[in-house]
Amino acid sequence: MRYLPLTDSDRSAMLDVIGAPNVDALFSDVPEIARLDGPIRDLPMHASEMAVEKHMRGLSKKNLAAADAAFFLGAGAYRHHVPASVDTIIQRGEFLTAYTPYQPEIAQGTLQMLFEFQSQVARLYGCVVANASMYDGSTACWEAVAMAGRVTKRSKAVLSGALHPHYTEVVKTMAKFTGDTIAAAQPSIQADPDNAGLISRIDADTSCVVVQYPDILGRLPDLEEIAAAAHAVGALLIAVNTEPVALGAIKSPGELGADIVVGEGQALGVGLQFGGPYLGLFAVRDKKHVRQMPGRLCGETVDADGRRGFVLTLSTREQHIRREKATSNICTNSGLCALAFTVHMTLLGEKGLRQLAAENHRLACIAAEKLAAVPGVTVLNHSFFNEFTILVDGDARQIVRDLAEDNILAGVSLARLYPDVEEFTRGLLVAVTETTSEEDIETLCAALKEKLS
Amino acid sequence: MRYLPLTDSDRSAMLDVIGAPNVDALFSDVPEIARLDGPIRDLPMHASEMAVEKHMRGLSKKNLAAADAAFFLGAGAYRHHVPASVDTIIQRGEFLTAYTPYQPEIAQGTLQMLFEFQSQVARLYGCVVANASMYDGSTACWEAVAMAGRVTKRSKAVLSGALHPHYTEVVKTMAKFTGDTIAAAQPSIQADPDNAGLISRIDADTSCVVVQYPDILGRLPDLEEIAAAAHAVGALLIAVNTEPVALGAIKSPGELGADIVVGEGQALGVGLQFGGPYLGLFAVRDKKHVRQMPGRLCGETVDADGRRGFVLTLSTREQHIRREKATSNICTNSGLCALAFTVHMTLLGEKGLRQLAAENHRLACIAAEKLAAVPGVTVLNHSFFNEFTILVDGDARQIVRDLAEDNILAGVSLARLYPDVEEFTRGLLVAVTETTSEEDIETLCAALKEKLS
Amino acid sequence: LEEKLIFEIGTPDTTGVDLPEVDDSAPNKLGGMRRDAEIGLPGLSEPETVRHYTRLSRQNYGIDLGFFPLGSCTMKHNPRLNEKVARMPGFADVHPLQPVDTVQGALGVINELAHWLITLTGMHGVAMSPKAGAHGELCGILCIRAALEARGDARKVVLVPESAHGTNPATAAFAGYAVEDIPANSDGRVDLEALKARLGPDVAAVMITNPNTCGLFEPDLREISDAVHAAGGFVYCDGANFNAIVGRVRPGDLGVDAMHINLHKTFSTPHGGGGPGSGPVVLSEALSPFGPLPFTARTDDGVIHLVEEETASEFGHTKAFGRMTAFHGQMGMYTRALTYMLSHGADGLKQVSEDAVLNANYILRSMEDVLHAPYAHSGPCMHEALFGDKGFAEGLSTIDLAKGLIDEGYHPMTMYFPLVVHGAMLVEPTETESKATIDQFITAFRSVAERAKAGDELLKTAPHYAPRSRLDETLAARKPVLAYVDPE
Amino acid sequence: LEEKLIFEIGTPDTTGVDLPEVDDSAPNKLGGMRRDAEIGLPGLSEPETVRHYTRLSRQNYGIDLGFFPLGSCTMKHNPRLNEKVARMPGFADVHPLQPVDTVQGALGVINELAHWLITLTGMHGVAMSPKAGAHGELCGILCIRAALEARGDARKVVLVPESAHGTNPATAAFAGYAVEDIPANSDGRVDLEALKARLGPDVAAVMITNPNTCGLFEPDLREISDAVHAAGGFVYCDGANFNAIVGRVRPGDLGVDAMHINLHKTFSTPHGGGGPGSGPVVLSEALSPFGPLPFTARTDDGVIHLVEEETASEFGHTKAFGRMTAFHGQMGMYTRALTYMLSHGADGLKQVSEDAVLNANYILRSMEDVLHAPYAHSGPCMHEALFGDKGFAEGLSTIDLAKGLIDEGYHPMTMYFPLVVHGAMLVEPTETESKATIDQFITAFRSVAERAKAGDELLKTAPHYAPRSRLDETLAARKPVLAYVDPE
Repeated sequence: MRYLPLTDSDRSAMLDVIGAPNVDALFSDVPEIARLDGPIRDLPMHASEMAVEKHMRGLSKKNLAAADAAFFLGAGAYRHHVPASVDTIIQRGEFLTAYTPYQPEIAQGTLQMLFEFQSQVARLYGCVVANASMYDGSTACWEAVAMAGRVTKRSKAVLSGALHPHYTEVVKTMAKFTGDTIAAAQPSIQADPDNAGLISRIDADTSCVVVQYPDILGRLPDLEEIAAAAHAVGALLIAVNTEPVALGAIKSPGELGADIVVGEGQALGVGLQFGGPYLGLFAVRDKKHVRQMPGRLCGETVDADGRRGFVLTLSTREQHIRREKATSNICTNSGLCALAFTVHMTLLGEKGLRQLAAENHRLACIAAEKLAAVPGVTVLNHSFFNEFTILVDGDARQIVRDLAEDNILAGVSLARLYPDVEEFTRGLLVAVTETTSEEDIETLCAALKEKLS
Repeated sequence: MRYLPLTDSDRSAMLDVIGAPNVDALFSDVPEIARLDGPIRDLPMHASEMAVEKHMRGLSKKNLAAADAAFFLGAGAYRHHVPASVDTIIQRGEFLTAYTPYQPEIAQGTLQMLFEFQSQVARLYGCVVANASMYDGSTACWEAVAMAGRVTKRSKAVLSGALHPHYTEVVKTMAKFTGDTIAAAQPSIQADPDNAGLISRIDADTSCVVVQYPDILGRLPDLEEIAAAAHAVGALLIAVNTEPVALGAIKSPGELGADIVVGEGQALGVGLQFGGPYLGLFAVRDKKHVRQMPGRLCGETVDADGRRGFVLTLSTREQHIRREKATSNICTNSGLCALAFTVHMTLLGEKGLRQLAAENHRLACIAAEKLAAVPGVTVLNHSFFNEFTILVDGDARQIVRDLAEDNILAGVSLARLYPDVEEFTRGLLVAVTETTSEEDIETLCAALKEKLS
Repeated sequence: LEEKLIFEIGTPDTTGVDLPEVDDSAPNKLGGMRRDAEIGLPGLSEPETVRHYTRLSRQNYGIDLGFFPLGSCTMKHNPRLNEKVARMPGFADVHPLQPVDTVQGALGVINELAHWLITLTGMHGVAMSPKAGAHGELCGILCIRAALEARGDARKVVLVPESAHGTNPATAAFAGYAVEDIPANSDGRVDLEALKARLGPDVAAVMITNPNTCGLFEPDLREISDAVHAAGGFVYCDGANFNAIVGRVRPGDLGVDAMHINLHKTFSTPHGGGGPGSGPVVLSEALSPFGPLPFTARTDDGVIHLVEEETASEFGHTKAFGRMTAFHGQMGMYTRALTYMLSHGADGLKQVSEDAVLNANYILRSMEDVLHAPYAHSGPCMHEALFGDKGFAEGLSTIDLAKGLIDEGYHPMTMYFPLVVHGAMLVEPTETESKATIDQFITAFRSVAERAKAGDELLKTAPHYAPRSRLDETLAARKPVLAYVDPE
Repeated sequence: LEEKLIFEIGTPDTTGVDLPEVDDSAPNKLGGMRRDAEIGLPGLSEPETVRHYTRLSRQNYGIDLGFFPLGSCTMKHNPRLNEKVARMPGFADVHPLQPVDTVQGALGVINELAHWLITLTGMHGVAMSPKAGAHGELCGILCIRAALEARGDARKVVLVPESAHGTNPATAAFAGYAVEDIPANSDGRVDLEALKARLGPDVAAVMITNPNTCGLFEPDLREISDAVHAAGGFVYCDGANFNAIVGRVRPGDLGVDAMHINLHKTFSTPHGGGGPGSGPVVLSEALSPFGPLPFTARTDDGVIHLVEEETASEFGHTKAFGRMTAFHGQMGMYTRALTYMLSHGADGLKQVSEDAVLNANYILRSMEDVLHAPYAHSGPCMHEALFGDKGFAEGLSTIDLAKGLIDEGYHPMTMYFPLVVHGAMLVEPTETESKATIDQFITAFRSVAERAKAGDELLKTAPHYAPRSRLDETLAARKPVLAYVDPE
């Protein structure tokens, strides 16, 4: 067994020291009923690295990788080019095989990186403090709702209809158990976000209003208006962002008045990975809310010799200290994904992020224009960043499946996200990033033209 | 430019310190005739990482990778499974981006690794000292011939006909300029190596006899007999090995009397890489010959505090000290390939190497047996390790090309190696390693059966 | 060894990528939301970036550098094959919402991993999506609550042993339960009689860890399960310590209803400095119907299926309590864990737990004459050895010994956990350490323990040979500086 | 920080791979050569192996860790994209003797790289196969010898400036030539008149380095070339310093006949602790016919072709002097170098040389008041700045300053080369260092230089903060221990 260093003679020598006749004796506490007499059946025996690699490669090849297709999927997970040096750094054993930095004297690498990460996220979101990351955007969204409840001592959350349906579902699921009231709605299929409708649902019991920006249909709601309405009744505005690259082109949620900003950070550094692991981002605009935040926080301090150093701090909020009185049961962050995000963001810098955002938007505008010219296709959005909704004359879901056979991954059909809503059948979300070539756009348009004619 | 950290304001500030009006002024020594007025024409401008990666991926995809074929090529380059941890280690920046260890205090990583490498190679070859590696097997072979000349003060080298023709060609090329006499021959197409013929060419002027083991046709010559004949006239026996895995199954050249053992180390850790970079191995059986060896040597010593440490040593043999009196003009070794070899060898250990060799031989025996059963195919060899020669009823070269269209890389035709020798037309070298599946063997046999019927 | 922050070395005008210049005059569809204000994000060229993070990495300790005997955390070797596989384009470069026909291999990984998890634990179903151990705990408790609600049973109490991980009570509280402690007996195990006495119609579940956090197997678990079931409750088992028994004992055989499995502990996915984790939850037949979507379950023909919203009714999985996360969970961790399982096989995994337990007992017996080992009399430990600070000189505590170990070149063991032992030190060697490494560690551990007992004052200021000396955690909490602020 | 040798921690019975047990009774076709004796190769499990080599790596210094101002070695950033590309299966997993139809992309890389090299240097052809710079030198000199022999000209002398790299005279000697020095003038350049005076019918070639090893451009190279050509000889240019002029000056315009190009210097392939290198040789029209196989040449239609033995006559390349190595050369380096060239483009490469030269001049002018700069008066330097040890206190030399720099966190500059300057220190910053890094280096360099002038005795025992203190090189050479010997 290539991962097991003990030799049989080591084992005997160790048993001698222990004073046990054999290894079975060490398992003497296991009751008869649970003792197995050999390896568990129905499972294969050990295999060489070569054999395992071959097996896994076989499974890998049964998938259509995005690089081998004209690719237009988004809906909360975006494909961007990740510089090769990002992966080199996250594969350094010192980062990859480190533990949570509870012993800060020998974990300054992870800690300083987290401090840089928190600072980057806070600035990107227009906030003052960000935590050291959550599981992903959807769970961060729920944690924000729960936090708003703690801050406002109210228990009704008003969710925009244009919040990612998986996020809505996660919030509703968790709220079932905590007893919070979740006022959710379906998205309205219209060119502009329905701010008025959302604002009309806010009342004096509302703890928070949750708005996605850009929203699930790719539209850009004016958060300022919603923030004013929320603040007027003492509620918090929670802004949700699933595409951090957008913030290189559009105003930050914090600037626009959001109190808590959460989101998915996968777009930078992490990659698609079939949905996980991803990277939950969580930040607050007002320092006074820090002690109600969930998750790990890294803070600056000094060591006994006066040198700057970093530690995990304010852990009195956390489960390993406060147990049942913690702000969340979360015990993990998404450390390695946070590292990937931070390295990618450092390579970009403000200049690169703005260039990247501009390039995404430029290509998306081209795609929207060309798609609008395809007979049978209507572009819904008035505003968008790198993703927008089109309506097709037909069942978008079936069209997506058909085009996939020609290696065109045309987008995410609204019916995939909302299987029960008849009126969404024609809707298709189309995302365009810097990895999309103009040739890919032509390919999609040509295929739709043929399909819809 | 992502690799260039200077900003325009940095550049101005630095020019101010230098006292130059602009960068052009720093190139004032360049004569008018050689001054270019802008970027060199006929070359593209800079490109993003994404664009370059795409271009290179396009070129990569125009090749048939061995993993996507039934693969039987050898002839001096062998495909083995390299554990994933080997590549992880050679990509550590501290190894990858280090320089030649001329400052040993901050290069113990490279130096200790080289000491381990030298020790492994010496033991594998049955020698006492190995150097820190050469460019590849073919250049190591020439260096051995040159060294034999220095040791014996004679200038006639007798080359076995069954030495890899590229190696023979390299030796002959270099000897043209040094004035050494090279007695080469063509391989005799017969079941056993022609030891008698080789021995008959040895005479009192002979500095060395060069024998490949296993030889180019895959046969296993009895080196002991040749060693005795060479030593009888005061010549050295140089053994050449192109497949180090074989030495897990067969006696080492040193044991059998070879004075200098050289070879290609690519099979362990390095991979195929279309022929390079590879790894020249070079060892001597007698310590008294050390000071005539070419190339870098790493030796053990102590530091000022008495701790064990390693340094490059005996550099008075080398060009940077001795200039025109050096033992060789070689200035580089194949450091990173040596690291890959050593890590792979350490993972194998003696047990793993023997298992690997046994598995190679087992599969090769199966292949030989099954091929022998194909009408129109004759297996030439009496003895082999993991590669052998077959004779087909037809033009082996054309058969290789035809089978490649069905993703079968059937082997190396002798005509590819010896384009001018009519009688080799029917010969095909077939190599089988642990990466060859029994299914691959069936595929090859079936295709040959069809082709030859 | 001080490395500046990127905010101190980078500028917003520097970038390590090559992208087209922004054309501010180009028309846009940003609907008036275009950003004008500066963000304040520093950039570095690629050489500077690589060097900055490479240097930072060297201030970290990791398994690749040395022994990491953290109790309850199972810091084992992370095979690089796993990393290679996770990066295959068919896994790394696929979108979670691609048409299912284009991701059959990815779904195959999930199903194959689910098969392994169910078979290794002897359970009925598995909820794959939880993102980490604590998320899995929550998932398990929510399954229990959903099952109870489905039968109209509004139980309010969850019993948790006092030695439990902090996540256990936090999870139960988060799920709306009152948490009550169960005491331990003098052997370091759950007090069976006290537990039985507390059971009743208000008890929804017992959360138990087996092997427990004292490193001991709970031999009465089957009897506990039977009693809990008889009282109408469910048994949640914290799977953090599964590495001690994987391949040798199936929790299903002990009556467990739900257990999360930390793929990053037992199945070698890397800890990565604090995540990402992955915490699939195996479920008994009684709980399986309530597992959240996406869910993986075995059908009568023995085949395992991935059930999503749209196929829930097709597979009869209509009672799912909801969704815990977007998409399908931690695919990148699944590929790594499955690669590890296939590498070891059923025989190798059995050897894993045997060697892990052997190493722990070896440490226990090699240390008990110098360090107080409160449960050494209880028989063999499982995969971790527990010690206390009894006998230390006045003024020296577990943390001083821990920091002393740093100077010896080791990551310290887990400190002050479990809470039931004063100055607890929990040492988990795992199966991937050699006898030579463990022997060296024992020598160092004994030496530092002797110094702690002798009152060596140097320990109070340890570490002396680390990138930093002791850091002022009080200052950090009193005046929190949580983000970089530009100098005036 | 002492890490044992694998021979001290591994055993022949341990292995880090999983392969079938050997069946000694199986029939074999080894023809009586079967090995019986033990080889004596220790094995380690995978975790032990990874840890051993990871720990060893941390005793190394590399560009990823800090500034590496080695003159004449061009230690620049190694982009990780290059590494990624080299590992693409179509490059890494193809055999050199596959049918050419199955490796069109690989041949395409060679041809594309050849096109770049020829165009950047303004030459006619290129021999791709030399394995390193010195191998390339040999190739170039052999081309010259072959060209001379082809016209029946048996010239015997090669002229080499005294400041040349050691490989130059070694190469010329290896190729059978008598080597004669050319003196330098007081500006640090070749003495044109002395050179011209020595030319004659016995001179086969002049080997020259431009920019030269004093870091200065040889403005008279064109005149030298013309004189050498007029005398019937050839001009070999050592391309080690090409980074100073790449994209700005084409050696072909200066009359050079042959020049090797160190892909690991100018084109960013990693040094790897001493190799592998790659040294293609660009050739003038006069020498191109003699280049060894495989050879790459431009045909009249502008297309570049790879010529091998079997296609040599088809392309009229029948005068090739032979073959320098098996197979096609350093493919793995070609992919990296081409990736780098495409990344920079013609504009970026011009910026490369400009920034490299700018950085070097900045160091020269920032240091000349504290360190003796023998050619500072000669005008701007090129990509490296040269200093001497004049003014050091008695008993302190360049090596002490170098080792002092190690304690400041830097790899030392090149020491005692070129030979023409006493206690030479050759500093090459390259273009991939930031101004901030260079400023910090200058501060440290100045401080150590001041200490050397002031006679600080601590320098004599430096380094004090490295993994080792000064190593006893004399002992190593006097009693060579070149392989591990098992203890009795």
